[in-house]
Amino acid sequence: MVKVQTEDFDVGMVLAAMRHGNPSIGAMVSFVGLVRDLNDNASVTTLTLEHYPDMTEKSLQAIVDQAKHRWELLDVVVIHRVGTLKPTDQIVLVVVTSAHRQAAFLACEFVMDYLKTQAPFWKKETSPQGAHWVEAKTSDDEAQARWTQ
Amino acid sequence: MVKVQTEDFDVGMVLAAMRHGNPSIGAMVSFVGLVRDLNDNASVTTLTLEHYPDMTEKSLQAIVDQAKHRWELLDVVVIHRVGTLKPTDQIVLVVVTSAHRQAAFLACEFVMDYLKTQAPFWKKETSPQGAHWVEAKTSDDEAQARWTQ
Amino acid sequence: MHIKVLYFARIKEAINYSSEDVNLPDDVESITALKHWLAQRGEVWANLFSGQLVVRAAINHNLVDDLATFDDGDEVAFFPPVTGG
Amino acid sequence: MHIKVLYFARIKEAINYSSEDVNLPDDVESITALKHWLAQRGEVWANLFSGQLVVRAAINHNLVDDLATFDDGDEVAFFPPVTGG
Repeated sequence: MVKVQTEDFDVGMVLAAMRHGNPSIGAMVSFVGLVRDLNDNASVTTLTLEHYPDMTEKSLQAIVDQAKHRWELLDVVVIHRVGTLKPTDQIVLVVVTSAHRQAAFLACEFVMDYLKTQAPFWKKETSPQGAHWVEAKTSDDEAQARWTQ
Repeated sequence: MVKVQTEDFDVGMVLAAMRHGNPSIGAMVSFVGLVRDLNDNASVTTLTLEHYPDMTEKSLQAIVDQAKHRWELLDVVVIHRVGTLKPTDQIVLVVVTSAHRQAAFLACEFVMDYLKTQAPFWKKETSPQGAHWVEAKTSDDEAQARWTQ
Repeated sequence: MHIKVLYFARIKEAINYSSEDVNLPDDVESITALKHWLAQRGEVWANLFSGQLVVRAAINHNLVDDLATFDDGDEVAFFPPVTGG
Repeated sequence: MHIKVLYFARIKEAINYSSEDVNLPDDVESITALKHWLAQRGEVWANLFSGQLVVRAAINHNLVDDLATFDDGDEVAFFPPVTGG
């Protein structure tokens, strides 16, 4: 399941729903990305996420499909928020369930690395000094490139 | 914070408490280990976890300290249950918070790999065929050995 | 041919609108050619599309590289490197 | 010297108790020597402690290898490879 939404999400409820009545799950790995109050040494007041509505969920689903093809997974959930957020707000949730932990860890990190470099989201930060678009990071490209070596 | 307990834990509440009022967290990675109804091709009715009370939390804390020494982390929580559990029950929770995702992913997997090979817990399974102690896995030793190479 | 072109993030802000229907000359059928064609619209467009900025493209909601070609009726999108997550 | 010895999991089940205070000869001061000494108590003990089974040890709640030595008053624990998580 992949979802793009403005509302917040409840990680506990998502995890509970995924494991409910599913005794083949041995491992659940989840990632939550949060708005920090400091980015590249500038203080952050708000963070606004723009996206490409017709493409976003399709792009996330393609990433999830690649992960499922690569590892033995039971389920993957991705929830990504858009709109205006503030520090400590949740931005993104990725949860992977599997029989064993190693596949779950790898797949969760893979989904995040691909989401960071392929899914059509753009962040704009406001600070007391004004608003600016967040620059893409070379470290994210490098993180994604590891999976193709 | 490390804790050994018989009661279940609420992942959503742990995550909420860790991120509450903490705007330097950019990434939270969590692992939940669950009782499967099938292990080594035998069906599992109950799983009983024994431990070495005077040693267990000390051993978990030593693993957490190693992780904090190795990566820039904000906080680590480990909760491990003991006593008798059944399929779909939660066994263990590891949560790592950090400014950036890569440290959080690595540290969470590191803590699990060390917990699996160093923390004094022993599992006994019952199935319709009777009770037996779970054998340690070579794959867990190999997973731990990766971190020392 | 006729295509729809979408713009996102700082590109959208620079040109001040988010989509348009364009009628292209026959020889403009790749992302590279379309960038060249757009760059000739004036200074703002030249700054965006003549190569100083990294501009990614999608055709019909799939990320593509600049050699990719499109057909009549396609949806082409231009945007900066993504920064979600 | 006097030490406390604890047993866990299948080892505890095999001998049917979980701890004892023992008074050791002077030359028994390493985990290896203690395993040998215990193995001489009879068949059940020999099966556990003469090397066919992997038996891990801790001294005062720290995992140690078989060359480690202990002192009077220490707590030594024997157990199978751990299987938590």
